[in-house]
Order: sequence, then C-alpha cells, then structure tokens
Amino acid sequence: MQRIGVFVCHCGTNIAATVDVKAVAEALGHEAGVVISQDYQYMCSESGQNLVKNAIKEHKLTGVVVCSCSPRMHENTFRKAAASAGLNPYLVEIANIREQCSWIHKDIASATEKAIILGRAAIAKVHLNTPLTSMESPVVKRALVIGGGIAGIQTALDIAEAGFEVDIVEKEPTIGGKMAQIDKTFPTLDCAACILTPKMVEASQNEKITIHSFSEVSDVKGFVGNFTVTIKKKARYVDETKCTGCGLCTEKCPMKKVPNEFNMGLDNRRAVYIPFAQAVPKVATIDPNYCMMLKNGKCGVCSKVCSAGAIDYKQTDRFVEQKYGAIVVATGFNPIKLDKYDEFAYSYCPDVVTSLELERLMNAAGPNGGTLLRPSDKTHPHTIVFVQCVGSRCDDGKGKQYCSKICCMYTAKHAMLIREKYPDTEVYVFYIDVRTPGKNFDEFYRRAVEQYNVHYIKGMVGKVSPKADGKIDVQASDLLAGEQLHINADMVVLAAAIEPDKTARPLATMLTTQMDTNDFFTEAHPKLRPVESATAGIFLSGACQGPKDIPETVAQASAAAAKAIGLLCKNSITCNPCVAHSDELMCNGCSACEKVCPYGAITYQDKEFRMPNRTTAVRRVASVNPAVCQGCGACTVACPSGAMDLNGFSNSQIMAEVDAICK
Amino acid sequence: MQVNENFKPVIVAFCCNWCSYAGADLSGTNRLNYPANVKIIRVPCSCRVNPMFILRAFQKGADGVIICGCHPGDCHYTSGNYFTRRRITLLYSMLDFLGIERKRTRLEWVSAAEGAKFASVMEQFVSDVQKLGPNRRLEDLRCRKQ
Amino acid sequence: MNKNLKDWIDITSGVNVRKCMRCGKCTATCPSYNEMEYHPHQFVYMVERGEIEPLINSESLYKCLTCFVCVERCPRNVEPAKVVEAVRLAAVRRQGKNHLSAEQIPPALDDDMPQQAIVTAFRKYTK
Amino acid sequence: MQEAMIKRAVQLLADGTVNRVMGWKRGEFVYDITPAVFTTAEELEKDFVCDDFTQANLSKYLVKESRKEGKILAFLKPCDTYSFNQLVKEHRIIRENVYVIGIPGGPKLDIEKIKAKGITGILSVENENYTLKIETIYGTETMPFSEAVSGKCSGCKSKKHVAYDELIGDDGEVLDSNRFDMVAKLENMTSQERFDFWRGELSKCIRCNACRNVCPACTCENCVFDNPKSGIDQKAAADSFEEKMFHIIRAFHVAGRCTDCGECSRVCPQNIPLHLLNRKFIKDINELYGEYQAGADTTSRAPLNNYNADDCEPSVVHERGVE
Repeated sequence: MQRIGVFVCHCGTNIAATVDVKAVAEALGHEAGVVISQDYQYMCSESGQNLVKNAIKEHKLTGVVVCSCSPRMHENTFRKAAASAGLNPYLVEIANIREQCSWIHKDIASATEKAIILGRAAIAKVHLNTPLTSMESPVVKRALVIGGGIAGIQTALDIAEAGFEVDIVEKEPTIGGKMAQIDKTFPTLDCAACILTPKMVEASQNEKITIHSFSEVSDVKGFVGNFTVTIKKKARYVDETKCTGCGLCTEKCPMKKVPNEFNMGLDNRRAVYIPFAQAVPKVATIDPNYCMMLKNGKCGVCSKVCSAGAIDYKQTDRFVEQKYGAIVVATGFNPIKLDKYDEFAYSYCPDVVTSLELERLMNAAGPNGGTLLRPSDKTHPHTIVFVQCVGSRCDDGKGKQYCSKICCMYTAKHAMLIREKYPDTEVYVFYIDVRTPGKNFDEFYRRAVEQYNVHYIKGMVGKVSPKADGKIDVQASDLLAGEQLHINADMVVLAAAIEPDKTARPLATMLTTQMDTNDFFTEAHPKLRPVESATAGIFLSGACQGPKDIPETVAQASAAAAKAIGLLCKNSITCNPCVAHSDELMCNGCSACEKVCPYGAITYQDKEFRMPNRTTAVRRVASVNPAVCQGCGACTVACPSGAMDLNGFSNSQIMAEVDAICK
Repeated sequence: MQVNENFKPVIVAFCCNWCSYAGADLSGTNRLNYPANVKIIRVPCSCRVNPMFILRAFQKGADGVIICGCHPGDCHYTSGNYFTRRRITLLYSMLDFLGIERKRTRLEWVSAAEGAKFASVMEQFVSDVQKLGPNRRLEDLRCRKQ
Repeated sequence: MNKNLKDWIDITSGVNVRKCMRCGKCTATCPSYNEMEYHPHQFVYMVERGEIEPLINSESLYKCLTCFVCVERCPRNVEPAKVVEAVRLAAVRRQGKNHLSAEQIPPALDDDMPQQAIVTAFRKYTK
Repeated sequence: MQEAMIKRAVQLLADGTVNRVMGWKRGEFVYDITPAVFTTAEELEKDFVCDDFTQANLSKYLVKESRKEGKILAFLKPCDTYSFNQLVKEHRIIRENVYVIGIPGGPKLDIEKIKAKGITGILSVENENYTLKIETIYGTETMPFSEAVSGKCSGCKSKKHVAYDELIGDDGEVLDSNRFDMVAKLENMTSQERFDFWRGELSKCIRCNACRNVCPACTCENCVFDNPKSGIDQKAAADSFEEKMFHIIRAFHVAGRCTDCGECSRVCPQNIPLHLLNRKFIKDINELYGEYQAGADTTSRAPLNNYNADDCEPSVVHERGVE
C-alpha cells in the first residue's frame, strides 16, 4: 500500500493569493494512498524541506508530491531532500501550481480547482513511480583522435597536456593534413609550415601521444567512457621502428613517374616516398601500385640501399585493438572534384588550377621551388584570374549549397602575395560577394584592393577557353559596370568548394553519430553544444563539422579537447536513470526502436526463452544501453508491442496523469 | 452555431520539457493569462507522446488535446520532434478520416522563449474547442461524470 | 508594377526568380550580349521587381537565341532563358498585337519553307 | 498449377532441401480452405490444394515456422511476398530457413459473394472461361466469375513477386490499381458523414481479434492490448470507444509496415472494411512523404521511422478537403 505525502506551498503570496492552498491540501488529503497533506509558507526553504524530510521518516512515506513552482525550478531541491531522508529521489513528483496555475489565473475558485486537479495528476503518477538508481559507468582514461590535421594535432596536444593518453589515427603516411600543403596563412601571412611543423614535432615527441600514421579506424564498439576501437595499420612495407627517415631509398628508387599527391599531382615522386621533408613520422612508405618489387618481384633497390634494413616487402595490414573513453573526430575536408564544371576548362587546361594547387605552386617546397610559373610551359604568368564560388552556393545539383567560407580570404591572400612578389602581374578576382567576417579579415581584404591594386570585379566567370597561343580567354560579366568582359589571362585559379572527407560517412556509421545531407557531422546543439556530437563521448573538431579556417579550427579543436578532458577526468559517469528499457518478454526484435534512436543506444541480441511444454526458443530482443540513452522516448512510440518504456515517464504513468486530469 | 458559455472544455496539453513546458513557465512568469481548462502534462520530448495517450484522453472525457514541442530543428534530442511531426500528422489525419472534429487536435511548436505564443495558442485552442462543444464523437460514456 | 503580369510570368516560366544570387554568370557568356539592351541577369532581376513592361517593349526579347547557355551555367538553377521566353510569350499573346496576320502569309511563302513551320508560326504568333 | 506445385514440393522434400511444406488444405467444404504444413509426399498428394479459394496469406505462419528445425518450403502469391519481405526486414522471419516458391496470384473468389446470390448447398465451384459452374445439392448454378472476385483481389496492387527462390509460372508487374478510390470517396464526405459511416461500421466490431491474428504486420509476441503494463489492455469491447481505439491504434501500429494484403477485411466476421484504415495511412504516407510500398524491399526505412527536415506540418490535415 502506498503512503504518499502531499506538501502544498504558499510561495509567500505567489501561490496563496490566487489558490486556496488550505483547500488544496484538504482535498488532496482525501485522495487514495495519501497519508499526510500539509501546506506551508515556503516549501523550498530550510524549514520547509525539513517538514518534508520529517514527514518521510515519521509516516514512512513511499512517495512525495510537492505542489509548488515549476519542477524546472525546484525538482532537484526536493529530490535531494527526499534522498537525505532515505527516500529514493525519483519517488518525488512536483505539481506545478505556480507558473502554470496561480500566476496565470485570476479567479480563485477556478485556480483552486485546477491546482487540485494538477495535484491529483501528480499523485496518480507518483503511485506508479518506481525507485530509480543512477548507473555508474567507468571511464577509460584514454582518448582517440581520428584525423591528424591541425584540428587533430591541436586536440591531441591539449588532451595530452591535461595528462591523458591520446592516440591519433591518420590515414596518410604523415600527420599535418591540409595545413601542411598551404603556403602562407591569412590574415597575418606567416608561413604555414613554420607554425604547423613545430606542433607536429611536439605531437610526435609527447610521450602521451601515440601516432598511428597510414592507419584507419575499422571498427568501433562500446559507448561513452568505454569504446573499443579496432585500428587498421595499413601495410607501408617499411618497418616504422627501423626506418630513420634518411631518404636514401626515395632518391634511389628507379620508379620516378608517380604523381606526387602532396604537390597535388603537379610533379612526381618515387614509388617509395616521404611526403615532405618535415613529415611526422619521418618514415618512408612504399606505394604498392607503382613499386616494381611488389608488382612483379623485380627490383629491390630500396632494400639494398637501406642501411637500417627497414624495408619489408612482406608486410601486411595489421589490426590493433584499443579501449578509449572519448573519441574526437577530426576528419577534415577536401576540395570538390571539378569534373562537372566543363566551362572552367579545369580538366583539360593545365593552366587552370585550383587554389590548393596554387598553394603548392607558390610554396618554396613545391614543384617550382616557390617561383610562380605556369604549369604548361613554365613561364611567368602576367595576368591571373581568380574565380570565386566554384561549386559553392550552388543549387544546380553539381556543387554544394553551402558557402565554403574560407575562399574569400585565401583568394585575397593569394592575390596579395602574387602582387607583392610579382608587381608586373595583373590579378583579377571575380566575386559574387566578398565575405570577410573575422578578426582583421576585412582589413586584410581591403589591403588587397587598396594597397595591392587587385582588381575585384563583381560578377561571375561564365567560360574559360584555352586559346591556340597558350593564353586563356576568360569571359565574364562585370555587373557593376554592366559589361561583358574578355580577359586574356595566363592562368586561372578556381576557388573550389570544400567538402567533408570521404572517410567521414562510413566513420559516422561506425560511431552512430549523425551527419547532415552534406556529410558534415551534426553537433549536439547548433548553439550550445557545438563541439559535441549527439552521441555521448564523441566530439567534433575542425572542418568535419562544417567549413572552417585555421583560427576557427584550432579554437574548436581546443574546445573539443576541453570537452574530452572533462569526460576523461571523471572516474565514472553517472547516468540519468530516466532512460528507456525494453521488456524482453514483449520485444519482437523488429528494429523499429533502433531506427529512431538518435544515440545508437539500442542493440539487439539473440536470447533463449522458455516456451510452453519445456521447449525453448531463441528470439532477437532489443536492449538499451543506459549509459548512452538520453531518455527522449522516441523508441517507446515506435515500439508496436509496448515492450519499450521510459523510466520516470512510463506509459502507465502518463496514462494515469491523463486519467486524473480528464476525470 | 450556438456556443454554450457554461461548457468548460477539458483540455490536455502535452508539453516537451525543454521547450514548451519552459515556454508555459515563462507565460506564467510574465503573468500572461490563459484559460484554466488547460492542464499540462510534462513529457521529456514531444516524441514521447504516444497516440495511445491522445486517444486515452479523449476516451476519458477530454474535449481537446494539444501537443507542444520544440520548433523543428531545435529538438533537445536532435530529431525527436521530426518523428512527432510525422506520427501526429498521420494520427490527426486518421481522426479526421473517422469523422472527429479537426479542431479538437492540434500540434504547435513553442520554444522556451515563446511565453506569449504559448498563452495565445492556448487561448485560441480553448476557444475553438469551446465552439465545438463537448466531445461526443470520441468519448467513453462510462467514464463521463454525470 | 503589374502584379498579375508578374504572377503570369512566374507561372508560365516556372522559374522562381528569388533563387537568383546575382552572380551574373548567365550574362557572362551570353552570345547575344552585345545586341541586348537588357541582359539575362537583368531579365531575372526586373521580373523579380515586377518591371515587366520595359522588357516587353525591348528589342532584347528577340535577341535571345534561346541557346540555354544561361540555364546550363546558372549555379542556382534559376533558368533565365525560361524567363525570357515567358516574357516573349507575354508580348506575343497581347491582344491586338499580333505579329502575323493571315494576309501576310502568302507573300512570305517560298518553296523551301516547310508547311509545318508556317502553321506553327501562325499558331504561335497570333492570338 | 496444383499438380506442378505438388510435384516440385515432393521433389524438394525428397532431395532434402526442405523438410516441411507450407500450403493450403481443404476443410469440410470446397471453399473452406485453411493454411497447413505438410511433411510427406503422401500428405501433399492427399490434401494439398491450390485453387480459386486459396486466398490466405501464408507469410505470417513463417514467423514461427522459420524458427523450427530445418528448412520450410512456402508457396507465396505476389501479395504474400510483400508481407514476407516486410517480415524478413523486421527480423521476424529467418530468411535462410525458408525456401520460397512464387506462384501466380488471384483473382481469388469470395464464397460470401456466391452465397449472396442465394446459392446454397455448394458442392464444387468450377471456373469455365470466367463463368462459374457451381454444383450444389439442388443442382447446377452459374454466375460470372467477376461477380465473385474477393474484395482483397479486386484492388490488386501488384502481380510482381518481390521475394522468391524460384517461380512457378510467370512473374507479373506492379499494377496501377484503383485501391484508394474508396478512401478518396470517404475523404470527400463531410466530417459528420464520415463519422456516421465509421460509427456504423465499427459498432459492428465484436473484438474477436481475427483481424489482429491474421495480420502479417501484427506479429508481436504480445499485443499491446494484452499487455497489462501498457495501461490500455482490454479484454473485450465494452463500449463504442474501445473498438475505435483498438482499430485506430492497430492501424497506427502497422502504418508504414502494412503491405495492404487485405487479410484483415477478408477475415472480419462482421465484414467491417478494416483495410480502409490501413489504406488511409498508406495514401497519406504516399501523398505526404513520397511513394512507399512496405515490403517492396528489405532495406528501406519505414516512413514512420524516418523524417525529412522539411516535412509538412500536421496543419495540412486541417487545411485540405472538407471539414
């Protein structure tokens, strides 16, 4: 038999002025199961709470209903009070008779009547409340960072700084990502390598950080605080522990005609290669698509010249399994493919390049040693046209609908650098809008226009046609002058839209995190939780969440690190006990609940059940991971058999409230 | 149509804890009056509202049922209200198909900042139901107080 | 501004002119640019503003080759050529402004002209 | 057809591919058909039947049968394969344990429509060039085939098999059916007319649960209406609301999963057109969220377990048609 205590608060005159609290206490005292019904001036005060505590002890209460202000205000206060008196805190219910009654109604009779009904509903619910205990789930004190660009490096450094072990998984042979390919950074024009490579070295030397280069995540199991991740270490045919990075093999390899992806294919590398001089780890990698030894067993030069004996043609993919408490995704971006934009002649004219290719062309470590030359004939370009928004802000099915955000600024940077280094070169920038929100960004763009005399023209380039004399005819409109222009250019630079890395989509499936239609990871809340994914324990760093420049990426990387550190600092996580649970006897294993769960908290297992006549049957049933479930209840409605229910807001509890209100 | 002034409709409002319930609290904080017929049931998310609850309310004598949730895209649980929208659209369509008056059911998006909207939505909903009169088509006569 | 005419153009062309982000790519490669008073992007913008009369009265209407380069290139899928065609239709369908009368046809005939072209033209250019 | 099926079934039993066969057998009367499991060639030759009355959808029985030892052969009509697929998708049928032979579908006959002509004492029904020759104890009667076609076949949506291991006969196409006509007709009535229609129909309900028990989408281990924890468990219809609630909730639970096989209306002893409730949901889903045929595949997400950020608001319900 339930023994319920009802406590009606006056809240000074806030409630008592429009609700006859005495009458409410009197009426609720007659409800079934209620053994004590009291009113008091301020229930949330010390003495008010003591009233509740004493009543719990004295009357051996099995449930408490407090008629007071909104549960959003004092539910926790009364739960704590109950707990300190030895009553499970989840046996307390609040009837909101202030915000939703006394404050909005003027007529005492109807407000009192409503307060009584709200009290009845709370009593009806508390009859069905069950004691709930918060589960504790241990936290593995190690983080995984997926992606070793500037975002991943920064996150890893911050987490290591806080004293936690952290692993970086990078799919390329070296960490560094896109920033390593960039020449200079806006708006300060300092060299990217000069600020990035010290961080790369720091990461490699930090004993808390383990770098898995040339590796991929192949499987993720578990949940917040306790992920088990399988990392595939791809065969690089070089023993990482032996290779000293001397680079002799990369000079002697006879296979010279391999497009160098680090330089965007603008020059060649060998079949055995180190992507760039400051690579971390500085270890050679053999490209099995080109290596003669691996292809037909004839060559072996690298093995002969390697004094460390690091070359291992028999190496295979290895799998490493590791446990992590937190995972940070930092998979970054890529420029989109421009094969659908025939009008820009990108696919067949070598002098039409993307901005990232221009970075390499201008970089001192690039294919031309830093001298800007046309890729076709290695001559100095005198007229360069930049085209903005190539594939960004497109609604034509060929490009991306979003603004790629970084192009306006890097184009201003490119234009400025070219004008500074080669004052005889005319630079035209065709823009739709110039977007420069950011510290010192607009000043930077204005400098390009005012000091460096870059020709900014509002309008779009419609067609790029290479001519027989090697020049390029750029046909465009100047909307402000109302003219159709033809520019006789030497080079055209396309600001290609950026898109999330292709590895992100399968990764999101493994992590059960959500993505938007553009394959950017979705943050848990667009304003208030920008670096967390909706899946607990998974954080987002850098451009995998949306287009970002370097300062923003680093800021977000550190924010993600802070969130991960916050999680790793805990020995265990206290889970909200108001989570879903599945009644195995009712469950059909139909997977409807799994489909609507935003957190991937539901898994299935085959379980053996006793059937009539001493037989058994194996059935697939759902089970909810209480550490992952956030208690939204979407699954409870998707479940046709009613097997899925929600603690604290169960079907029967809500139904009882409905009945009490409609009675 | 004759409007019975003495008829006090019973209105059940399911409010999502994160948006609409907070919006209801805000309308209280701002002392924005709406009819006392509205009784709110707190749910963690609008997607917790099972069609069974709605039918149960009608069965037990409710004259109108309204569900309030976060605006699409603002769900605390990222996608709950999108499921709500489909489920409730289909359910309301079915109730309409069975000949239940359309204005007895409603779904509204009310954010935690929209106290005024909450009050005006309730005001309007109650007056719509008031005009319809008691729920005769969908009630369980046994449960009705005489 | 003639609201009805604008609505008519919107419906006939099937183009949502509000999708235009004013990049001018349509105008950039329009082969009739030099002959036109109003250029493709202006067509879109003027229809958006409801300034359709000047377009109807402009010779630009008949300079558009309907080559669809603007449609092909537009990043926003606005389809300027369809707007031009809709305005052209608006001009053609005006009462009392028939561009072709039955009497004009015999002198225009020559042996090479396909019968179908005459019928089509007559249908299209009369109300 | 029947001979070819028996022959193939006997073969598959003999070579050990399957150890049971799911089909139909005749009851006391020729039109009294019941689903049955056969284990031997003798049983098959004696009792197996496939004729104009073998309407029953066998898919649901495979939920239990596919969990037994060994593989079972099931003969599925095109409409049954949709239910089969849907159940495979929901992990209710273990696909590996079923050998599916697709057989041509109807139109099948509804004995009630023959009896409605005043024909009684039926001994046999033969289809001769779309004229039914009915032998009765009182003599021979005839009637056009088309007038006796079962309700579930008259709105046939597809003659295509969406799941099978082999076919007997040819595969057909998805049809352009008129199955939503009645729903549309109801939608165009006034609210009061609709209410009167449904009150008339649903008040006939005796809560025998036949619709639930035959429905291949209602395969819950325990129905929510039998679950005391659900808060709405009911024994029988005690008042006019409860059957309404039962049918609305049942339709809602199968919404997006119902393949429109028509079994619910076929088995209803009170002849309530229950399929209209399901078709209403299917029609709404098609119109509001894009065409969706449950069971057409085993991978797509059910429309109610899916969403689009720009889905319509529920107010569309209130804005369309007549009040």
